[in-house]
Parts: sequence; structure tokens; C-alpha cells
Amino acid sequence: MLKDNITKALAPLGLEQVADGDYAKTGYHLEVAARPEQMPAVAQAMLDQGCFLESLTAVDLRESFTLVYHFANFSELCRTVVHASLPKEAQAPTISRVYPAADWYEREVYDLFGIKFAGHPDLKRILLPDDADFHPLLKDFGAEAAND
Amino acid sequence: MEIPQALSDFSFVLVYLVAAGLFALGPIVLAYLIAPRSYGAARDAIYECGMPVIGSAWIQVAVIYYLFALLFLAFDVDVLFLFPVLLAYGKGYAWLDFVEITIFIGILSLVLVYAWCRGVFSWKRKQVTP
Amino acid sequence: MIELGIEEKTYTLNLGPQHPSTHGVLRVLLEMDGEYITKAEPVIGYGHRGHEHMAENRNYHQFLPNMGRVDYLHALAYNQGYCMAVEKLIGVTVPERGEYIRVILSELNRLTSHLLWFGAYLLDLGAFTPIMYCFDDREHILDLLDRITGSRLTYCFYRFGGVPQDLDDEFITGVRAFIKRLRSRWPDYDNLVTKNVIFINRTKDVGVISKDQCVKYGLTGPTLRGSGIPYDIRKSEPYSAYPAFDFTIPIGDQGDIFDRYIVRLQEMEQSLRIIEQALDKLPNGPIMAEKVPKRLKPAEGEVYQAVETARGEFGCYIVSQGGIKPYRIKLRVPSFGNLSILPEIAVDTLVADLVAILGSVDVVIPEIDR
Amino acid sequence: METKTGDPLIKFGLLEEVLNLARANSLWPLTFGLACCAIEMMAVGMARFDLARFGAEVFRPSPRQSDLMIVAGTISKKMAPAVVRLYEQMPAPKWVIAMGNCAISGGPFFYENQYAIVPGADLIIPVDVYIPGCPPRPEAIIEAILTLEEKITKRGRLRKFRDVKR
Repeated sequence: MLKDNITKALAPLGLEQVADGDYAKTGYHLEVAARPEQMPAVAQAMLDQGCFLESLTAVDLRESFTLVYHFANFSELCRTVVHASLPKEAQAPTISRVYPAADWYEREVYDLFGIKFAGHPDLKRILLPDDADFHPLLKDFGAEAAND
Repeated sequence: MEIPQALSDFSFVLVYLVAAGLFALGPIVLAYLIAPRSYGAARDAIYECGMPVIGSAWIQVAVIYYLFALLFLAFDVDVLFLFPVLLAYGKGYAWLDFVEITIFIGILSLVLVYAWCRGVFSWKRKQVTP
Repeated sequence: MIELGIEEKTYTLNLGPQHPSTHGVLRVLLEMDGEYITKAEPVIGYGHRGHEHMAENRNYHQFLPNMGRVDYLHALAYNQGYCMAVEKLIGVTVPERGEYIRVILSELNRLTSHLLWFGAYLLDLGAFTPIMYCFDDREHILDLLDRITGSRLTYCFYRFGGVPQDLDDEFITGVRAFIKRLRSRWPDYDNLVTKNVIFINRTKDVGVISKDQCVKYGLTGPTLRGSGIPYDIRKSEPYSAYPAFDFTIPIGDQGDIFDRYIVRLQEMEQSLRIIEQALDKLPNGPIMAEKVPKRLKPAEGEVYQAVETARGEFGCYIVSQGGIKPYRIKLRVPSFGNLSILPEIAVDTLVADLVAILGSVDVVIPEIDR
Repeated sequence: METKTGDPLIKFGLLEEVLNLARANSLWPLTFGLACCAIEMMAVGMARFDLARFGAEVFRPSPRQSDLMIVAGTISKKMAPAVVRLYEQMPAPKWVIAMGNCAISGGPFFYENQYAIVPGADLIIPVDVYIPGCPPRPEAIIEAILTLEEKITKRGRLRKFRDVKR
């Protein structure tokens, strides 16, 4: 089963948590928590298992970011999500060496959140005009109407 | 002063030239007079999909495009020779003229055949790397 | 003074935002040596409207119309993906008839998307007649969908918990008549295009995508299936009422433009089969779940729901922190990944082939730029 | 937004009227689809709604050969300079139809701290006819072309249809 192979492949990396996901509620088969520095290794392990990078995004939790990586597989249904929490001013290592698809995803995360990716071949804005000086998806960008 | 016969034929050529000149310049002048003006910073800039042009087009390009120009030139001159044939065609035996014309064009199209065999027209495409 | 003998010989051209072959406002910055492309860099963002920023200060109901405007060619699949993601969050199950109606309407919408791609793509290759054929068929579907959903393009029809309006008999007979009519048109499409020698020469062995490139670039949809990987969310991660129907996943073998074209044509036939079976087995019963709270306040947590759209896998990733507004919504759109492979396969091709490759990847620009 | 076309050197009343009649009945739109409205603009050019009946079915890709710009979709801030440039590169006489809510006022994408779009085409180029709708139906686009013709020729072509007593 692909899920067991992935857990076996991720075991030696010493990740914080590799747990089974509740597919019915969240759509994940495997939930992994890791540190951003381990991401290239995790990406390489996933690529060896034949998984592809479904999406890469970030969530601004006001005091820190969470980088969210989704991996899925063409042949067998197993969606792995990797959460990597990142302090506000820190840089995350790029995984575009392993997955060229990440090149654009990381540029988009930099464009919308301002998170810099160390080692990225050409980190510049992808969606906003080049002379834009703000990052729109940060929580303190627009006066988010807080009247819940 | 009576115009000698030989020269009067040239008067037709003169009329023809003037008419061609008018026919060509007429719309330009007319448009300049009756068309409304359009102002704008980028009006005279080169149109390239709405973006300012990057670099210039005056660069060295592969020689193969020069060959295409030569091939066009060969056939352009070829058509030039067909004009006089137009007047003299079909006076005598039509078949004789037809054969002569096909020989004439056949020889000139050998340029094309030669270029084709030498592969001027085959655009090499990216090799399929499975 | 024109400097002769300039050192760099590449010519930079903007296949810019306003160009008939970019299907919208995509700009491809081309560096060319004569007719051959040495570097192609897509510049996107000209259609960026900030859907994800809007999602953060709208409650769940207010974000529904946005879903019809991300990928307006297959809007109902985006409605379905978003609604199913929120239903997972709040734990609501859609009754069976509601699921069947959703599948029928989504498949009809997939047909309109593929038909439009067929016409626009051949218009890029210079054929003017096919677009007339397929828009004629497309108008038939739009009339049918217009009867039920009320709009022609940017649908906002699905609700959390089901479908607000039921199908009536006139719609069902209309769909059956349409299926018969479209099936009689396949020979026209084949004779007009598939057997056309110019089309074959322009698409055979051009823009080949290999299998490991697909994995590296995360391609999904017909662009992926053209390279021979049968990954279709309706089959590999069955959702809604799709397990109840039997249909096949057409795949190509070489991964060139012609295979992607054939895959999309056969997919249209499979969609017809699905609609037919869904109409035959349409159960009666409620179309809307009973207790769907008016003001949604889902519990904390996150959900990722993948749905198969005409261009590939749309993933709706919602992070909720208990408020009535989603904390973060990420829309994983297929064309973003599908387009990111362009720089790699466009090198050393002719400009005319790049236009053919761009058309075969079937991108919708406001979906890429979100 | 001041219009950017000046008067011609020679202006006869009758001549202008004849020219306007000719211009109105052969508007060449620029293929300028920005977003969802582009699909409805294509649909109006096709066989069923058939813009050709009103002489406007020749969609020219280059602004140099077109005299009508249909802004069909959302103008993002990154796209705005290109829109202005295309408008300026069109030869006079030229007209602009703002199609869809996004081109009129930003439509569904305009709210208080919007950062990405220009709320309305008339902020950057002079607009002649507005078509509300999201997207407007093809019939609305045909009515816009007829309204524009009325504006150009100052004759009631459309009014005949409107005042018919049903």
C-alpha cells in the first residue's frame, strides 16, 4: 500500500509527526508536520514514491506562517499534506530542484505573502505588477472587517 | 509643333503613370483631409500585443530567410517577362505559344525544384525524445 | 545608425496579453533565433482579480458567485468542488437525487468547455469552420442549462446541501434529444478535423510531454492523460454520484498534441454516456439536505476537496478557524500547473508550433491568475 | 476622461453624415477578451446571434485595423497600461464599448480594499456605450452595437424597435 511505503520513506527523516488523516472529514490520508529545513528531503522522498506536488501554499497565522504542501499520486489514491510552520521573517528552502512545478508556486507564495524561498532560481512576483510593494494575503494588509 | 508619331505613343505611358500616381496618393491625401485626428502617447509606437517593444528587430538573422527572398525575386522577374507575352499571345498558333510559355516557366521553376531538393523548405522540427 | 553585426542574435518578441492565440490575457515572452524559440517565459497576472483575498472577508455563502468566475468555462465543477468542501466542513450529506442532478449539470458544462476549446483551438490553427459547428452545439447546451440554472456562463447554482431547483421533464427530453443530435455530429467533427492532413501534420509529434515531466510539473486533466497516465479524479478519487456510472478514461500514448486532442474528443463521448446513465437511473427524492444551517459557523479545521474539471484537478483547500468567514481558501487550479511546463517543451520549437502547444494545453487565464 | 480624437481638416455636414453612416454600419471590433465576457463576445459573433447582420463581425486582432474596442472583462492593474496603449494605437474615428459590470465599475470584484483591478474602463479610456450584465447576454451586446450606431449616425435605428406597441 502506498501509504505504508510513504510512512516508511518518511520515517528516517525524523519529522515531528506522521499520522493518518481522517479522509472523510479532511480529505487527507496522511498528515505530516515537518520543519521547513526538512522540506527538500521530504520532497525528494515523495518524488521517489512517484507522488506529484498537488499544491503549495501558505497560511498567515498572524504570529507565524504555515507552509502547506499537498502531495498526491497518479496511480493510487493517497493524499499527503505536510504542514511546516515558519517564523515571520525566516526563509524557507526551495523544493523547485526536486519539483519544477514548485518554481511557480513558490513565486506565487512570495508574491502574495512575502515569504522568501532560499535557493529559488528566480524569485520575483508572478501575479501582481512588478512595481507592487505590498503582499495582499497578509492578515494585516487590508483592514479585514473583523465584525464576525 | 506636330508631335512625331513615335513620341505620341509615349503619351499613353504618361497618362498611365499619372493615373497610377493619383490612384496611389489619392486615398492618402483624402484620408489626411477628411479623417479625424487621433492623439495619444503610444500612437506611433510599434504595436506588439499591447506591450512596449523589447530590443530591436534589426538583428542578424539566419541566412535561410535570405534564400526565401531570392526565390521570390526569381519568380517576380519571371512574371515581369510574361507581360509582353500577354500582347503577342494567340496571334499565330495558340498551341505553339502555349508550349513556348510552359518551356519558359519550366526552366525558371527549376530554381524551385533545386531549392526543394536541397531542403530549403524543410523546417527542422524538434526531435521527438520519448 | 544601424549597428551591423550586433553580438546577441536572439530577437525578443511579446506574444503579448492581447493576442488571439493566448485565449485571454496571457503574455509569453519569447526569445527567438529566427523562427526557432530559444526561451519562452509565460508572464501571468494580467487577469489577477484577487479571489483568495476576497474569500477572507466574505462568509461562505457570499463566496459562491466567485466560484462561477474563476474558471467560467466549467463553472459548475468549481461550484461542486467548493460546495463539497464546505459540506465536508459542516458535515452535511447531499441526498442522492441532488448528487445525480449535480453530475448531469457538471457533465453538460464539461461538454460546453470542451466544445469551446475545440473551436478556439482550431481557430488558432487557422481553420475557421469548426468553431461554427461547435458553437452551434454549445448553444443547445446553454439553452438547456439556462432553463435550469438561469445563467449561460458563470453559474452559481449549487447550494450547500444540494441543488435549489429540480429538473423538469422538458429538460430531460431536451437533454436526450441533444445527446442524440451531438452523437450524430461526431462523424462531421472527424471528417472535418481529425482526418485533415494539415491538422495531422501540425499536431503529430509536436509538443511531446513525457510521463516523468508530468509528475515533476504536476500536470492534471486531458494534458496529463494525453501522455498516457489515466489519472481522472472521477475515477481515482470517486466523489458525488460518479461511482454509480461506468465510463472509461481515454488516454493517449505519445503525449503529443494529437493525443491530447483525441483524449478530449473521446472524453466528450464519455460525458454523454455519463449523462445518459444518470438520466436513466435518476432516483426521486429530496434534492436538498434538510437541516443546513443558514449562518454557517464550521468548526475549526481544514479540508481539501479535489474535483475533475475540463482542464484538470481543481482542489478547494479551506482553512476555517470557527468564524463565519473562512480563514484561508486556496484554489488549486489545473491550468497553473499545466502552463508551468510551457518553458520546457517550447524550447527549439517554431512559433507556429508554440501556438499549437498553447492551444492544446487549453488554459483559461483568469483561472491561472485567480 | 477626455476623448483623444481631434476634428478633421475638412468638415462638411453632408460628408460627415455619409461617412458616419458608412462607419456605423461596418464597425470592426478589436478581439480584446479579458475574462468571462470574452466568451459571450465570441458567442455573439457566431452563427446563432450573428453580429454579421449589423456589419460588426470582422474581429480584427490588431488595433491598427479596428475602430471599435469592446472591453470585455476585468481590467487588472497590471493590464491597464496595455489597455491604454491599445486604445491609443487605434486610428480615429474609434469608439469603446465597456462590456460587463467589471468594465463598467469593477463589478463583483470591487470592494473597499481591492488591490488588483481598475474599477471601470472609463477611468483610463473614454467609453461610449456601457453594457450591464455579468456576463451580458449576446442580445445585450447586439443592442449595444445598435445603440452605438445610433450614437454615431444620430438617427433612430434602434428607436424604431423600442417604440413598437406590443
